[in-house]
Amino acid sequence: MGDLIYAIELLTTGVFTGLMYSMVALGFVLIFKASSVFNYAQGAMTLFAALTVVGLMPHLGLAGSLLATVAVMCVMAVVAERIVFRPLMGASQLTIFMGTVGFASILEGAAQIVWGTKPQGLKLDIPVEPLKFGELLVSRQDLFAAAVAGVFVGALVWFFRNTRTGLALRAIADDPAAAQVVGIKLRRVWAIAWALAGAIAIAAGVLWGNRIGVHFAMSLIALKALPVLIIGGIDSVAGVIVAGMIVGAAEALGEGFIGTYIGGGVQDVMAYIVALLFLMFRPSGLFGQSTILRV
Amino acid sequence: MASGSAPESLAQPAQRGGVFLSTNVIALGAILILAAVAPAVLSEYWLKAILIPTLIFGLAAFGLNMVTGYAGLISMGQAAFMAVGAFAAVIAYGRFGVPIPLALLCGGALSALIGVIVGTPSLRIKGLYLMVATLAAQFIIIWILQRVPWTGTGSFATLNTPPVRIASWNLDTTADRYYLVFSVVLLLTLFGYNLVTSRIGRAWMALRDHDIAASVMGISMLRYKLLAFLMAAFYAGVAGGLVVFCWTGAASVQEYELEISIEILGMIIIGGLGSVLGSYLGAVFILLLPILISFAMQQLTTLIGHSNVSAAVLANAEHIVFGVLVLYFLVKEPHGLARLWKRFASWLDAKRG
Amino acid sequence: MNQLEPRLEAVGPSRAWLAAALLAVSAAAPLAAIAQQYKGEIVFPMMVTRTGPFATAATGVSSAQQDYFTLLNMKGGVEGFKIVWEECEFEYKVPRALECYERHRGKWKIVYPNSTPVIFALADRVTKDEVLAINLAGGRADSTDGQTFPYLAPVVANFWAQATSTIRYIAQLEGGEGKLKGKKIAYIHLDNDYGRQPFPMFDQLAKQYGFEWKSWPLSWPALEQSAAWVEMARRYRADYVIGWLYGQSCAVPFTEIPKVGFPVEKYIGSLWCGTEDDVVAAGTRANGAITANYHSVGRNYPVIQELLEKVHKTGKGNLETERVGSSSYNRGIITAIVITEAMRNAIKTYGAPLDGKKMRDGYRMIKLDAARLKELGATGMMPELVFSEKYHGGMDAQVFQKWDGKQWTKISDWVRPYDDVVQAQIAESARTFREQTKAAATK
Amino acid sequence: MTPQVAGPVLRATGIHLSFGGVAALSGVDFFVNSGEILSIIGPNGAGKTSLLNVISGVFRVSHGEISFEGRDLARSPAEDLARMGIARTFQNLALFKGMTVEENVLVGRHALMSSGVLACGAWWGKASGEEATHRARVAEILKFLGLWELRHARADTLAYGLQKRVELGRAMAVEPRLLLLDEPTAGMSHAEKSEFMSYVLDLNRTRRITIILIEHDMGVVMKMSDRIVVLDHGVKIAEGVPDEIVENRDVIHAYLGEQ
Repeated sequence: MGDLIYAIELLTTGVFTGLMYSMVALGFVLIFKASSVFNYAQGAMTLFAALTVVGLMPHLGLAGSLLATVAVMCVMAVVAERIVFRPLMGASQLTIFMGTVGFASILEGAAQIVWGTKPQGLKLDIPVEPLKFGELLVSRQDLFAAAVAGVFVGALVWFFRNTRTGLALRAIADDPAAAQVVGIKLRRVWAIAWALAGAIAIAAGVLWGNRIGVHFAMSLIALKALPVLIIGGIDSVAGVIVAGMIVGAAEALGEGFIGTYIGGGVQDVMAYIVALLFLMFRPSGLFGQSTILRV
Repeated sequence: MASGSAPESLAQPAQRGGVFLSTNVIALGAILILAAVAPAVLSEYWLKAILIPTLIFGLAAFGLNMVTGYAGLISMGQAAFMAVGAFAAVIAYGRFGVPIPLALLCGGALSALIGVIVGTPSLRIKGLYLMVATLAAQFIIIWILQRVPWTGTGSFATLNTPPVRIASWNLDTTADRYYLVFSVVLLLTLFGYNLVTSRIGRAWMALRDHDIAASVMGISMLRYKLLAFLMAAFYAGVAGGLVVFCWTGAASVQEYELEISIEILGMIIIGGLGSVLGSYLGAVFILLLPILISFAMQQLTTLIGHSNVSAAVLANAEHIVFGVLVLYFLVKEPHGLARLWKRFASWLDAKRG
Repeated sequence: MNQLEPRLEAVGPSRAWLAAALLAVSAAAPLAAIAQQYKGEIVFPMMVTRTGPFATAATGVSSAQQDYFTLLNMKGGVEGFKIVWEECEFEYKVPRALECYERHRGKWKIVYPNSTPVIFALADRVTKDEVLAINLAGGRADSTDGQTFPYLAPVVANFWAQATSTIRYIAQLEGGEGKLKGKKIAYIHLDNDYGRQPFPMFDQLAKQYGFEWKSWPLSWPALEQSAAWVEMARRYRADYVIGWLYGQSCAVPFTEIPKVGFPVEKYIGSLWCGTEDDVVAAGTRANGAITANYHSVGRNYPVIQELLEKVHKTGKGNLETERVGSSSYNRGIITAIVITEAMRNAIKTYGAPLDGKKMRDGYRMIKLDAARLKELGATGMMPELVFSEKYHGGMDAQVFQKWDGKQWTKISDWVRPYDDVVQAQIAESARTFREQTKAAATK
Repeated sequence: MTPQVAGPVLRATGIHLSFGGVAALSGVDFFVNSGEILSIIGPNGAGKTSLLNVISGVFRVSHGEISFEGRDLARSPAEDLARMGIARTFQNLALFKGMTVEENVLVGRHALMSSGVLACGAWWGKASGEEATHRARVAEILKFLGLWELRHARADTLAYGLQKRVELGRAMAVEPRLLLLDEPTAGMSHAEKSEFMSYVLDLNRTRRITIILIEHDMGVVMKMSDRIVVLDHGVKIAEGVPDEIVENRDVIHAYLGEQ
């Protein structure tokens, strides 16, 4: 097959994969926007959500279990706010980060106790055969995932622009103290942010579950989201999507064209290399707000 | 020991007058004596499974504390630097017959060099961005270590160290290895303690607290930020070498994955940012707590009997207990165990004197 | 931060006490646990992984061993000695494994971590402490040479045997080694000791039979393989893909294979992707998946039946009954058989109590030939295993199996490795190992 | 202390500073005579702090020349400032919050100390000796400012006025020949102000330290300044001894215009 088709195929595969990363990254962005904290537990939340969905499916069916899981994640959000944020309010960023590490450990333990360590299949009934455009193959699964990601981002952008909570979140991100003065309830908003992050964890969990199955290692997917954050700009919802596609594309093309010459496996680091380049030349990411020095 | 503003308020007899020994001095003395006689009184298990790893990771944590705790630059690549040190050291010793002390230095030096490179973004970026930059370094370093055909053993990815010996000293007993670890750690801890209490440590803290004011005082961001990364990486590198020679006897990238970096970061956060003592307390906490918990669980199982309780549930419960304890201590003392100890010591001093 | 506070808070030592107490306890606990003594019994410490990414398969293996021990104990134990096992959870992490090893120091009979990284990390210690560390179908391939590695053993189908037997299987599918000429074999693998050991075998055989091969390394967790698959299938146009993955990465290919339109029957997984749990995650997409295995799965072997009858029916089972006969379960049983045979030999020769060295010798006396397997009711479930001082096992055939959506079914006979190639490599590798250690020792 | 150089120690000519098109300073010329106190006044946003920032190398001039004791200042980075003998305080407190009072002041000695990593770590001869001498000097400063009792207190635990004083001490520790003070008494009570200014005067009179002072309190300015420079919208509108300035129409207009 011609190099062009090959490149295009890599590109499409990559971009779609990248959108899946974006889904996970969105969770980070939300928490970060709300509390400028890096939530290490996002991966564990994804695992937790996916396991819950799969666990409940036999009893409630997909739709039912999704709804139930939303409820579960909301409870988790409140718990997170209570045991991580409220007690650590005002502590240093690093301390709160460590708090989320502890929380992740709790989630992973709980998830495995409740649902067991057995890997599960989570199959949305979408035909596996790819669509054929001439020589070019495009996976229906990926198309679907991309669509979901798109919807979520659209919804989130809208949420931040037009809802009171969304605006509150932005206000808090800008200046927590001031936000409190104007009577925004930090706790409530944080809980909401976590709940939203939970919802995203569900979506990401289901999509990834459909792709690679539901299994403990799922919590590791989160790591791939970090480069996406940097490239997109840690506080930009829209940026995350574009960044996701960039990362995905870079991975695929890197693997396909560079990897061949240095013995493959480039895919694993490509994301981070791209992220580093951005940090060097555009530290605030594609859409992030750059901070101005003040004396 | 160094004069100057002492971390965790080490000996301050002058203030109290007379020959009053502050709790810290007593504790320090006790620890040193115990550590020195440990092999005589403690079992293999204690040396191999508890003391040696705790000392080694404490050292790595102290290194990280210099860059993150003192200079205020988050780094998530400490494990990768350990890996560099581990491979460099074992290759220097195993393949080129470099004597162990020098091999350890080689490990530290190479790692330090890479540390400087990894540190360069810190001149432009801070906080989470720096965190991810160092995270990227973690992955890229490990990846390179995997890719470069290190081993003379063809298809293996792990490098086993040849029998460990320094000149005519054959380190075949655990005690020998413990003493090597202990002396290296003691040496580097003293060195680091002096460093962080000297003008250099002050320069780091100044940059951390107000970089512009610091530079107006004549502190070069370039030099001191990179120096912080260099020292952190050096300590990690030496620690990595110790891992190979005195603990696992093999260098393999799988032992230096990201989660180890996060554990080391956890050590200094739990133990206390910008505190020498905290680095080691944190290592104790992060390394020994899971073991302690698993012991408790083991006792529980033998108590209830294997059949009555699902071993799986217990194994997973360990995660929950660990997470809860981490949160508990963070909430109780956000400034870390070192601060906790300081309170305790001064409370005791007040009681005694 | 490292300063004295303006005024030291005199009160609030309670927290400090708590911290001190915690540290003290964490210090004291280990001693307490070592204390227990068992009389007239064989204390058998086990390293287990019941949590984390590898828990499921590992759990199957360890619980199956415990089932088998239970069965023997019901029948009066090994030569009259009951087996009492103690678990030590190590979460598949090397540091935790080392801690476990030290925690049960002096009590080990045979160390079976079921983890190649741990075997590499333990190599020095077990050799010094004279305790045999085994890793069925894993560990160091060259530890088949019992003289160079007196305290390591792959027991069955070492990595080089696995690799070559897989190539022989492909040759069979193609209709003879001659047909391999010009064929393209893509090798997608985890980039670690496990995934790399086949390299020299593929090189050698590629030279012999004129096929070409290429490596696609992946770093753990290897959950993202799409680009690699596009490349292998659409550009390299591989005739076969051999996959040496582990854990969840085993399920990923079955998402990618249909995407790139690669025939699933041309993808052959290693035996470490050969358990049920490795494919269920892929759901129906994994139907038709082919992997190797070093044993046969299922329940229709006397020993498994006996376990069902005596252990599970009586509620003494150590894991869910539906998993009995699964691949990981049978692996556990085979492990248990090997271990208990070693115990039996050791007791017969030296008498109780057992220690690492006696067990090692017992292991070297193992003679699981057709007759013995028949007695044990394991005929056809596992290959015959006969060990010696020189030979620690590993030169074994593989069977190949297909996943039908519910279970694995054998689709081949036992496929031998290319013994000469493997032997040569073992000799060569063992020699370099000896030289290196000797060279350094004299430096 | 420092030998008094005749004539201007610092001379600035045609200083332009602009952020992305917006001019903060345009064509400012002025000079400071050795040993005098020069006040820079002007309405908010006049560019006073910007001027201090370009002198201290925090901002880089767009163009223009600044020379201190004949050495080019405009193009030298902030890091060289201390070694040149210039120290400054900041408008908003810029203490090292995590460090003790003593350490804060010790940082001021940084440029005067020279022992490197190995020396500091190994703590051999030079490093320890150096540390001791400089600690002694810092002790003097702390006692002079009446901070000795608080030396072990964390800087951020002190009252505002004290923190300002620590910042002054940190600047003193540099042993500067030129001291830049950016609204040092802002937000102080009247008592605190006069106390603080007595320290400043003392520095100027007894230690002959040249001082550039930015100050809003006209009373203070008139009492202390030898000369005054008035800025408005980044342009120098007046310069002279206090009596001239109070007469100056533009100045009055600028201030009235502001109110």
